[in-house]
Amino acid sequence: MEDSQTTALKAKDFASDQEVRWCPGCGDYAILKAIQKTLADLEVRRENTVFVSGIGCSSRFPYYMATYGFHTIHGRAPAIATGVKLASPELDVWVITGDGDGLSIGGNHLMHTLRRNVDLNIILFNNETYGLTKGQVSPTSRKGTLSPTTPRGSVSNPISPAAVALGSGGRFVARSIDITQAHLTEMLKQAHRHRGTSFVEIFQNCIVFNDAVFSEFTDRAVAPEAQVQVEHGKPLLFGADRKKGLRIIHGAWELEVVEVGLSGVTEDDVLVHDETNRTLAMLLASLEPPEYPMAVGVLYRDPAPTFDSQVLAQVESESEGRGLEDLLYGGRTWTVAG
Amino acid sequence: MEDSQTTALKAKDFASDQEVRWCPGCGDYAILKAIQKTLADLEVRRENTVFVSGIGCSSRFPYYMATYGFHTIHGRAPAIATGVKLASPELDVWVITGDGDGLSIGGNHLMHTLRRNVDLNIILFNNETYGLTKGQVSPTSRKGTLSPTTPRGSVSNPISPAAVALGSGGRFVARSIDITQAHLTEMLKQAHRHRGTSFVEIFQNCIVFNDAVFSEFTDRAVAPEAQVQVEHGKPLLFGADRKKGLRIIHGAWELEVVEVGLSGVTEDDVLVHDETNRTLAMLLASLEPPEYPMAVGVLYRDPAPTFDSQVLAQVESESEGRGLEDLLYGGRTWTVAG
Amino acid sequence: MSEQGPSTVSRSGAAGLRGGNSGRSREVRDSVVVRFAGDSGDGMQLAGTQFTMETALAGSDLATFPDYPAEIRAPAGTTYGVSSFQIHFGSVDVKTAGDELDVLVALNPAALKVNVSHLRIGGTILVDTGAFTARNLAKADYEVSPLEDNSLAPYQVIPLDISQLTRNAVAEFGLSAKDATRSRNMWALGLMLWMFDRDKLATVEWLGGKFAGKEGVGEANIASLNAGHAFGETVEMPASIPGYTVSKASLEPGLYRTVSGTESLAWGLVSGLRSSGLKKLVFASYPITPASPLLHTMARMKELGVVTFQAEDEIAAACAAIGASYAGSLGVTSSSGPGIALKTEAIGLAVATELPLVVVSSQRAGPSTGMPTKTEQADLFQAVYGRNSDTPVAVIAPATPADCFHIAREAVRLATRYMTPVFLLSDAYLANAAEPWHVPDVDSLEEFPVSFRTEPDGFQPFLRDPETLARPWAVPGTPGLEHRIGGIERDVHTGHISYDPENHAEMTRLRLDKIEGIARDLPLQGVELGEDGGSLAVVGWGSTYGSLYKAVERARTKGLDVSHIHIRYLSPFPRNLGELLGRFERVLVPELNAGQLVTMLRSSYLIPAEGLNRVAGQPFRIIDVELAIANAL
Amino acid sequence: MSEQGPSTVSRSGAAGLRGGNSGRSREVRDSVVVRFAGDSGDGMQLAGTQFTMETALAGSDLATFPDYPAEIRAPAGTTYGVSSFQIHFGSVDVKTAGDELDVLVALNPAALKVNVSHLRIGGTILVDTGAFTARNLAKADYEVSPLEDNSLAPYQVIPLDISQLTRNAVAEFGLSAKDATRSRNMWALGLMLWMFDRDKLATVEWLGGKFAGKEGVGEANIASLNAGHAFGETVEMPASIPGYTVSKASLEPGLYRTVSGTESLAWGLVSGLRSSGLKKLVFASYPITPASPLLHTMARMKELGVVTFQAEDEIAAACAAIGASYAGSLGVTSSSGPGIALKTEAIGLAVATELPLVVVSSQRAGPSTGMPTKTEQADLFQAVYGRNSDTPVAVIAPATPADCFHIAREAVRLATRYMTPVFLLSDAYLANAAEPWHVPDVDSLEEFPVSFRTEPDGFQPFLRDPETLARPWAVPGTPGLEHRIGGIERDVHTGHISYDPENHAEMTRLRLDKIEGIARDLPLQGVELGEDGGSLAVVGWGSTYGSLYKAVERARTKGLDVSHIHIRYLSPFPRNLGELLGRFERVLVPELNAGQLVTMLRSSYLIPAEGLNRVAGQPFRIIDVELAIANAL
Ligand SMILES: Cc1ncc(C[n+]2csc(CCOP(=O)(O)OP(=O)(O)O)c2C)c(N)n1
Ligand SMILES: Cc1ncc(C[n+]2csc(CCOP(=O)(O)OP(=O)(O)O)c2C)c(N)n1
Ligand code: SF4
Ligand code: SF4
Ligand SMILES: [Mg+2]
Ligand SMILES: [Mg+2]
Repeated sequence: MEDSQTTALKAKDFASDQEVRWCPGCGDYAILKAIQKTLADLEVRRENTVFVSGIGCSSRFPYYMATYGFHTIHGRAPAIATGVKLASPELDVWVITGDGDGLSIGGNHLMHTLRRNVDLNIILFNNETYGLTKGQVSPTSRKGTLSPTTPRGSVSNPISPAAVALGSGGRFVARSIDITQAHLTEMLKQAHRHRGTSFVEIFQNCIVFNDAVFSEFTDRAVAPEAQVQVEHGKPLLFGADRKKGLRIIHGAWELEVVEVGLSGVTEDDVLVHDETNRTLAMLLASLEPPEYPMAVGVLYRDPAPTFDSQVLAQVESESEGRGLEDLLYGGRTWTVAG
Repeated sequence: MEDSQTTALKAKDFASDQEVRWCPGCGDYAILKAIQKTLADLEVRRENTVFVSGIGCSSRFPYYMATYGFHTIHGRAPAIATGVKLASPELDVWVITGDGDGLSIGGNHLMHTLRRNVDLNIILFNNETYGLTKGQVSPTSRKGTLSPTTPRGSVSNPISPAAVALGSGGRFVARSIDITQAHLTEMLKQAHRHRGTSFVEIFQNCIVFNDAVFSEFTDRAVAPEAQVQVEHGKPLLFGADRKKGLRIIHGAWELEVVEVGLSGVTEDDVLVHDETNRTLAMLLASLEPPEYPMAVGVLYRDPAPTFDSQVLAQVESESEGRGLEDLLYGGRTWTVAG
Repeated sequence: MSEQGPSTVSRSGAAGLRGGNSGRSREVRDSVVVRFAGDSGDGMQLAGTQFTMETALAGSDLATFPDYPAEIRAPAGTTYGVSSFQIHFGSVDVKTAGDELDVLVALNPAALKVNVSHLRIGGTILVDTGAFTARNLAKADYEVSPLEDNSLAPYQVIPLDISQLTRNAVAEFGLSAKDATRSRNMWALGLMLWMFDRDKLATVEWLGGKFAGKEGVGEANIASLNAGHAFGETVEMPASIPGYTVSKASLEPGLYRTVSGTESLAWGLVSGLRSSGLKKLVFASYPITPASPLLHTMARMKELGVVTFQAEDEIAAACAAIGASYAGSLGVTSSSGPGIALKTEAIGLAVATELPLVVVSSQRAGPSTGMPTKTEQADLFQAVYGRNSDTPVAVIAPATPADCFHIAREAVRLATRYMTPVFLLSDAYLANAAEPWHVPDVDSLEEFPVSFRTEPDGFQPFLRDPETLARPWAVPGTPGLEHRIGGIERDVHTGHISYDPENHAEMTRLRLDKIEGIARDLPLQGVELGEDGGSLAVVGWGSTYGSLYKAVERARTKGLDVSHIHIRYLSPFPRNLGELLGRFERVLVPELNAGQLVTMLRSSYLIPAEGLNRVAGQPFRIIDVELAIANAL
Repeated sequence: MSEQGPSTVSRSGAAGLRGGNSGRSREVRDSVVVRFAGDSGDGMQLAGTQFTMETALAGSDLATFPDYPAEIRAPAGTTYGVSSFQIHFGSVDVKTAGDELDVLVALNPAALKVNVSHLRIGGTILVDTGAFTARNLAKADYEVSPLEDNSLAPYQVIPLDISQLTRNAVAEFGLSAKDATRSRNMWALGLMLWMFDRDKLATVEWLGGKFAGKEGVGEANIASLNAGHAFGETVEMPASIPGYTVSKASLEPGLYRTVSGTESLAWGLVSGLRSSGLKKLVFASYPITPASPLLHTMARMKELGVVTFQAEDEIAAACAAIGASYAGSLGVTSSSGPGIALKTEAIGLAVATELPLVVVSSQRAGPSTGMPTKTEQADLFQAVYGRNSDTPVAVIAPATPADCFHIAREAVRLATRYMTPVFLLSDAYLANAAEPWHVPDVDSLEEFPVSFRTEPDGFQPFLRDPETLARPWAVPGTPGLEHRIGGIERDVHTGHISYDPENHAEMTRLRLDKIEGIARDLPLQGVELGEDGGSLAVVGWGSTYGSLYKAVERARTKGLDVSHIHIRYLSPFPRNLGELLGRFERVLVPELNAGQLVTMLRSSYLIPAEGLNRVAGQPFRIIDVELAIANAL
């Protein structure tokens, strides 16, 4: 066991004594590093931090953290984490899940946790596959994906984790990438700062079963052109020289990519990101290369009272009420004389 | 048993011999009537029609139909119906569910069925409560709802069935009301005509546990002002004299209610419904009285290949392939001589 | 009379006087079974509850059982819309709601049709002739009115136009005819209170409160109650129908109240919470018949440290309860058969991670959806064996509504002391049945304080208490105890992932030993009635207690050598059970299932125990068990 | 030698000649156990499979078992990254992969460390000294190289720089040193093929095909295979290491192939589909170890009428299979413990609505997530008792990989003939283990055609076949048979909702009788080995077959009076089982669980059966069972 902390902790102080056992080259390593750094930067206390996960390569995560950790069952982490919060709202609870764990078997718990707005940080590692069970298609796998269960190609349409989170009423929805450490760490901090369910989708490379599925927009070479980093109040500009931008097609409900400077387009024509607008967030979440850049950053943020705080408020507001005696001895009783 | 049909059937020919046992005054009666009429109008054959339901007052539905019917278990009807379609794609399969059955315990199956686009007609009776279990809150119950499980008021945000269906990638999403027979019947016909998952949300009054929750927009008196019946290619007009309309707030991603004629607003300013635009459909689904009218009609329709047809295409395309013998006798075998 | 048969006494003045001013005689009865039956809308549950209250106050022992229609609100007048409330009360100790009816109150033809077969020959029927209209008769599929043909000849019928009598009684309050007639349940109640010489003050008072504000309604109800009572009091009653006297039961002195199993179970959980010293109980559930009432009751106990959570499904409910226990609260989850089935994977996680969890299973008739409102005892296998792998849990079951309090406390004690899931098996009967309960002095109840691990030195998440084999409860938020647990097999000390074969073998053994070890912590199995050895033991569990006890009691009064043993601890069994059963020549195991406890007893002790199995969605009738006993001897 | 000990023969010319041109002698062996071990990346499974192929072609009986690391792709050189493939082959009939190794091929230090303890004293170790670098030794936590200290003294070590020898062999193909070294698994294989006098043509041919197109790679692999073989052939081998001769096994004539349990189970299902005459099999599942390979295999059988569906979870998978059966296809669902737990509610629906359903449960070590890649037999209770209410199903279990074919056919036959869910209990061992299989003539297999109901006259959904008690299978799309079914209790004939107590009692009885009645349709329980009565019966089920058979065989050669009985039908039991077991003085029930079958036998037949229980995630070692037998007698 790690000893109670005294001085400020470094990233390594959040690493457990357990050997990390993901495949060499797995994107999970980078995420582990980012989260450990985030906790150190946030100066949280190990004993007040809990990582709850489901089942999957990604869900092995808690074993590698020097905090409290609960590796539960497939798809149920959000439900278990909800119980943790109802018992101890003061704890800092993180849920680690994958595209299979969180969206296939666990989709319903994810949806209802978001709708209730339980104060959790849910981090979904999206590698578009079931890594732990050796590479079957997941709900985020694209149509046509070849896998052991789809030898002739998947025929199902994928769902977008961020879109599902928004559709379920999520009030903090962000996106980042395993290999962009700085951005990822920033997103994790913002998620931690937000009260209520914070949902972060991380594009994570499964080097063994799904290598390079995201290279289209993650490869260093194409990244600047293929990603738009959204920020509240800032124009939706991207490209190496930030000359590309997103513009509303007026009248319609769509976005188009424009080149600032070309055919009279000025920066003012470029749409400014409003993270409190769910419709815009939905549109951004649906953008896909090659036609559009992939949107990363805080797509949506609009805090509201959390489920746990409201539930416990009802409890406390009554806590000066009746005791067990009042319950048992009160009401319609009678006495049999001795 | 009903005898095989010879001549065209009337609505009553789709009624089974079982006594209908909903509470007197329940909105389910009207829906039953509408569906029986729809099937008669569509001239479908009883033996090719299957009703699959979960558990709930609404899910008692199949017992009252003279077709094939399967009253299954809570929340699982879409999964069972998917199996029916994989076995017999030629069958006409209807799924009957409720806001609890379809969105609480069954939310994940609903989501994945929609994403896969299985060729089913899913009819969700939304009464914002758990009728059969005597009135607890459901995922569609509004915040503050008092119920046996929320004696001090529900603290969870509700979800909108239509919004969930759209968020899950549904390709036909419509809405209607138990008491508007003509409109309801029309929606059911359109749903039947659509290939792929057709999702219809019906506002249904639970007279015993949730009476009049929808009266705000269903009461005859206010209906014209409180409902907008959307139709593809037609302006989004409503109101007794159809002088009210919905207009885009330019630049923003929002709608506003305008009065045609007032302050220079003309009919041309009123937005024309485009049922192929998911973003618009999402916005329409999110409109709520009193500020906005409730949108009913086909919010979204954009057909795509169905799951069952694609799966079976893969099977057929191979069916001239190897036989069992090839499998067993082929490959690496050897013979032990006698 | 239901149990001892009538015993008329001389119309002595004393008896006469006790009968009030009417000077009419009263027959003395040891115990009586009355059923109020009418349409769902007729307020039969209300009349029944009030009669129960007055009866309790009059010092009788009693047992009640309501019977609702399966449909939410079936059409008026139909047979499947009939609602009834049965009460069995007496001076002797009453253990069941009774096999046969002595008096049936039938407020419409359907109520008569559905219930008359349960009336004993010679029993009394009170009918509201005003409700025997052509329409209502048709709805109940009566060709001719049973009041006209001879079909009711075997019974004493009291045909009164209660509807009209009620309207007359409330005329002054100017209610509509419909509203006026509404209070006929009170008229019938009034007459029944007179018939059994019960007081009506508590009811009058209660009606006043209930309808306070509702202009005239309260008064009208009180007026018709009084009218019904007066009707009996005056000479208007046919002399052939005497009043009855049921003298006080000899209950031990103390404070009493009537409790349903649901109430006493809820209170037992909260009382257990207090005795454990834990601050909070997180009750996570998903509505399902017949388990929902417990969730509803808990939802009203927020001030006692109870947080309720209506989850999206049973899996989430079980998981939330587990998460709460992990974080140091008492996690409780509750459901019925199909919902429990969904929880089994999560319960396996609680067994693997060794966290406390109380699982309340309210059994109902199955398989699958089955008959949700009907009772059954067929989920014992599910509780004991219904998980993948060798996954032992503790299983206990209350015997009566009042017993739920104690057994719920036991569930809390065992779950927290042994860091294990505990199944509490209730059923549809226990959930709804009620009986008087001798309210305990809560402060005198045994405490079983829980101590969280706080000392970092030498802490290992799976280092066990040598006595209980329980691992330490180390709660998130405790400095220095940061650790990881999970469903993958854990090292026997550190809890780290371990695929070591011998470690797995040892952990499997420890999990089994821990649960078996609980037996040392349980009371020895006693005998409810009869000797602790002999020709025949009738062995039961759960809500069949009353029927079995009474059946054995009757058999013994007939001189048969039979004992009643009722098992509350089903896994592990009390440590003396095998030896106790071994002292009987034959063992008969009546169960409301196809034979589950009997199977467990046979494999555990290799005794030729025989089952008496009834799977009809109803409690045993005493007589059925009595016959089985007679046949066995 | 693993089983009979060595028996050297005079270096007769004949034997010498059989040894090929080298003129070296060969020792004769009845059976040998070889394990190829190396890093996950070293292609040990591949080498093993090829060795198996050549061995099969050489006419030996054999059994193989692969052992993968739990982690997806563990870091190279680590002990938990070691992958191995064990083969046991011989002239005598081979029933297990063998307790002890005769020969261990260790391509790196970690492989040696993990496996050496399984080598018998005096056994042979082939090590690639080229891989015993400081770095690799460190990764395997070796202070000093085991090749330098005396730790390997008890064994015959063949230390060869296989890496270098391989690079030399493939120099001509101009591969990078890294790529060149890759084919050292083929070099080792070549040497092993020589050592046991196996041919290498099939492998050469296969390599040609496999790497067709891949410039040079195929040739390189073939070259190093030949080099390894030649190395043995020539005098380069230390004389202390002779070649061996393992003469042909006397297998009955016919066409053979090696099959894993997964393959033969898949083929059995498809063969059953054909024998049933049904058009389509809908296989709905959700990935889970160790059940996924079956799903993958079925996904490649589309042309045989198989539709596979990867559902969103196990519940949806079970439900989709039920929906498919309802619509007239054969619904099959497959999973492992935790996933099966999730299916139990749906299976209850299939029991209630009486629809055919095959549930394949591939058992793994639990509870909860447990040890997913390790084998166990602890889900028998779950299959037999693991549902709410009295919800009987049929439960059967294959004994060997090849047996899966027949048992899968039985699952289809029983499910369709009796309109019931059938559990087929496989496990992690069966799923991966392989053995030679005498391929049957598919046309000669028994047919059990299904007939759908089509005649409307007199049709009632629950009117049963008097013989089987099965209800008619009336498929949507059939005119005139429109009807409704569901999970609420059904009228015994019409299937309409019925809350009638006696109807429920009758339906409960019928559901039980139907399943019990299956016993009439099952083969009588036979004895695998030994007399059908006597001092001791060793009774097992499932994948322990080989160890139990061999243990009994050995005990009998020692003159002990013991028989082996292996139960394939676990619910219902064969009708003569009780009487058969009754003829033995003692009954020993070895299981890879804490005692499940033994509990069922005790309750069913009241016999003092005793368990031999090992829960370590591994198959029984023959010796363990042998000792238990000795102790029991
Ligand atoms: C109830 C249950 N069903 C199935 C499994 C098998 N299983 C383990 S992880 C997994 C999918 C993991 O995919 P994902 O969540 O994307 O995690 P990844 O491995 O890709 O990080 C599955 C199907 C299980 N452990 N439990
Ligand atoms: C597994 C399971 N959990 C819970 C229940 C109890 N139950 C039956 S219906 C229902 C909710 C029904 O609500 P809804 O789908 O809205 O139907 P409604 O009655 O309102 O039409 C519940 C919780 C059940 N039958 N099965
Ligand atoms: S399988 Fe993929 S996701 Fe899993 S550890 Fe390996 S690389 Fe990472
Ligand atoms: S409870 Fe509500 S939904 Fe159910 S039948 Fe009655 S009125 Fe209809
Ligand atoms: Mg994944
Ligand atoms: Mg509802």
